[in-house]
Amino acid sequence: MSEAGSTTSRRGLDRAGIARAVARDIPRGSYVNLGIGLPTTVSAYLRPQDEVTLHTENGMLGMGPEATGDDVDPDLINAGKVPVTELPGASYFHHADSFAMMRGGHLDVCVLGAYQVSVAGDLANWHTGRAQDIPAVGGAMDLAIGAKQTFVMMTLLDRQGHAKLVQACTYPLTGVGCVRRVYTDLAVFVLAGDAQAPTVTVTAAFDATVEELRELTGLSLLDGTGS
Amino acid sequence: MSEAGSTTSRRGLDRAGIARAVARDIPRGSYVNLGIGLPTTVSAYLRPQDEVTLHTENGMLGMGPEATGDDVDPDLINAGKVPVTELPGASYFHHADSFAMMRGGHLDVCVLGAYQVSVAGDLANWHTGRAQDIPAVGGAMDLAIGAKQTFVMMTLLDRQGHAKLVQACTYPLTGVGCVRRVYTDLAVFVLAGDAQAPTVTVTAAFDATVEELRELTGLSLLDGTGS
Amino acid sequence: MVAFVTSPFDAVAGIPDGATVMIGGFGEAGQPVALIEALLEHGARDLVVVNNNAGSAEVGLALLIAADRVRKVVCSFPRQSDSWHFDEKYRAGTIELELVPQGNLAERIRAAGAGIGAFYTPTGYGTLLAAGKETREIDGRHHVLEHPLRADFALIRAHLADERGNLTYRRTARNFGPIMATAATTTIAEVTRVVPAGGIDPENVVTPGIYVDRVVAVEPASGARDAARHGRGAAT
Amino acid sequence: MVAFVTSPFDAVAGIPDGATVMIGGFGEAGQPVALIEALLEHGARDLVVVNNNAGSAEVGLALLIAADRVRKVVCSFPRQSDSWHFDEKYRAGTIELELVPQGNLAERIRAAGAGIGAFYTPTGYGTLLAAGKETREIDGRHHVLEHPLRADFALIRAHLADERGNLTYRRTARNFGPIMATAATTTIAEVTRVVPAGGIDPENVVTPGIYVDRVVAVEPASGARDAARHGRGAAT
Repeated sequence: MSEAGSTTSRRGLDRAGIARAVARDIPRGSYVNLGIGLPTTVSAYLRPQDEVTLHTENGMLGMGPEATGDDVDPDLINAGKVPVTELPGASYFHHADSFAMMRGGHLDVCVLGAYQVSVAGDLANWHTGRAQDIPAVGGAMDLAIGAKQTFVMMTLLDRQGHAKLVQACTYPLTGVGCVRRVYTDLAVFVLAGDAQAPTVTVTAAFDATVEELRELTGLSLLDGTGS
Repeated sequence: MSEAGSTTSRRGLDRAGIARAVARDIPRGSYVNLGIGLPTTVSAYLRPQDEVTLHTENGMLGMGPEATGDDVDPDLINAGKVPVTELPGASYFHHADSFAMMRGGHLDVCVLGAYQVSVAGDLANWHTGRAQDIPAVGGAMDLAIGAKQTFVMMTLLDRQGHAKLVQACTYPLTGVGCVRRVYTDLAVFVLAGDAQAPTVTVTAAFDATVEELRELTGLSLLDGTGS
Repeated sequence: MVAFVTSPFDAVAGIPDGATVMIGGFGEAGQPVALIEALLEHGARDLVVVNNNAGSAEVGLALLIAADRVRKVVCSFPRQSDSWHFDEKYRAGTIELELVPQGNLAERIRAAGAGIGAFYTPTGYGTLLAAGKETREIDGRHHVLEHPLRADFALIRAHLADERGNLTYRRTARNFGPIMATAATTTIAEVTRVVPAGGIDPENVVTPGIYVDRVVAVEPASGARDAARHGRGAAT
Repeated sequence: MVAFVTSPFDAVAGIPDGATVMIGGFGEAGQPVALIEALLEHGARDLVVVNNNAGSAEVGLALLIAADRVRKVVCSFPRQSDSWHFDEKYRAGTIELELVPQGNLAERIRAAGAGIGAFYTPTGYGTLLAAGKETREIDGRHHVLEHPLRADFALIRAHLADERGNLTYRRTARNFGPIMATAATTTIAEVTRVVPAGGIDPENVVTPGIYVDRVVAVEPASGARDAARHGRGAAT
């Protein structure tokens, strides 16, 4: 990976590298919702020939890139409230129709950030649980359970060095058993099985061995890297 | 009433007379749904200055009169599948939005035909209950319970001479406790009270006395005719 | 992604025996006559058909019923003056009927598309059509629990499609098309015309392309074509 | 019937202390800034406000909160980089918060307008936001029972109104306006322009006039007016 080890102090993928890895796994022709924050950066790596249509839950399909200059229209923003543009063949709809689209299972892929993901696919990404923090959920709970596949993008370790892929989430949950794939700086994980017998397979590792990943996470990881 | 006794063999109002009586009681500016059959005829007696907007449950507000000649468009029909016209300021919407409008209590008045109406306002108008008859309900059950006020138009007596305003319906119900006013050839009835203590008040009588109406129906009718 | 096909026959390819098929239209307005004729030609049997009606005269759904392709009809208003094919099969006991109040039909279809597990509605409470259904009093009003209505395929008639599969409709022919498109695994639309992406103002799209799988252009609108033989049944 | 008034102050007349007021908008897109400013001037207190957010910077809803007019906010995303007025009241314990997942917020508003008594949704199952709520397994999936969300007044921002009260919106400023209009006893719309009946193509009406009680034209669109100070909070 060209982005791996691009700085001497870092190992694994940088943010752009993670975004590129996610973009590569989005099937051609998909309808996709990219969550606010890190997931938004995936759009930069989707090529026109991928024919991916972006949904923004505030009421639009066919969202284009961020707007600049005269293209900025305060009435045309994404879910992060950033001015965006409209592609040919776009459509607008109200919030109930927009969330019906999401909750009804019509989006192929949703990409979200996370505080933690459990081996059973539980997602925690909306609330630290700390009393002094003001909770805000937005569309996270709908996105987590609504898409055909939910991908998570995050660093594997938090600032204290603790793995964010865990046996069981300690942060308040966003959704139960909803995450299918986890893209991190050090590896891509595919979650399968069911709540009683979940499995986690490493399908790609970046500057790390599966054995190292087992140590970092303390989890029984299956090796699907083919190495 | 000019229409009363217009033929020597008939007493009370004719169909046009009943329609006119209903039209007079629809408040200015109302949004109204007229059921198929007899209720449809009410539209002929609504004047432009009444500013009544007609809803048809197959997806339109602002329905105009029946279409003729070149105005006939098979894509523009009413709930009875009769080609109609569009008035300025009309709008089209799909079936779920149309029934949401009705079921959400946004229509001011709905006018329906009936086999029977009970003193508690129960309505029977969709099914004879006879085994050989194919049942068909259409939007009747939604209309009955959805509008702010449901009016019924019918002859007071059936062909066998039995009153159709009854203590309790014997036909299968369309809705429970939903009818507010009953317009018939012989009288107008206002239903009030609740299921435990319903009251029926005669507010207008046509070629009939309240005492005669009591005999015809076998019901304890209050006299509100002011006569 | 939406596929554009050149014939109604190709459009209905792969509809298997036993499929649940939603068919748009309220009477003939919005009825996808070309797709129904193709389905007739195609030969699938034992179908469960969801439509507001049960066919009329000698067109569209009525012909599918006449040819004994339909095992069951889910509808609100089967009885029309010209629904003789359905009437005959029903009286002979060779077709099943699930009668659903029209608003519940629409809301159940919408619920399927919107991911709603079930909903409480006052419609039908205390009637035969709610017999045996779970009820609940909410804020002093009686409600009936109703469940989503899904389909394997939806056949609908729209007006314009753009290259992304976005659809518009004409007047009251809109009726069930937009909600059926959301409730089926595969949605197939016959349209009057296909325009380039951007040929429909994004503000005026009624069915976003995400809900549309196959599009076939058939001109002229079946409604217009059949205007001459358009009856006026006493029906809702 | 819709009433056309000449000032935002007249438009919000009669909103009493303690009213539940839905306010359209997602961030500033679709936020009825002129109506909110009029409500501020008008003086109603102890309001329950339903909005996606809890105000940002020094505009609209944020000012209503700053002026201690709001007892409770029902919203999905109160925390923004510039939601300092809400943050301060929340931390001081002088404002209540009912946090609702955004899809549940939209669907509950729609349910109120559509006469749905309650509905089951998978959203939020197993989370703090469903704590204490009734649940049910339907087709092997866990659901939470959610109830309609109604209001006494809805204040919304639309684009065009015609003389019958039909409304259109601009781009993503559509957001909550159409559903809030259906869920309030009295719906008040600020619009950019009023056109004659027929000035909006009946195919393109987004909110039919039946849902609109009062209209006031305010130019230019508040969104455009405020474009200069438009921040980019990390928020949904």
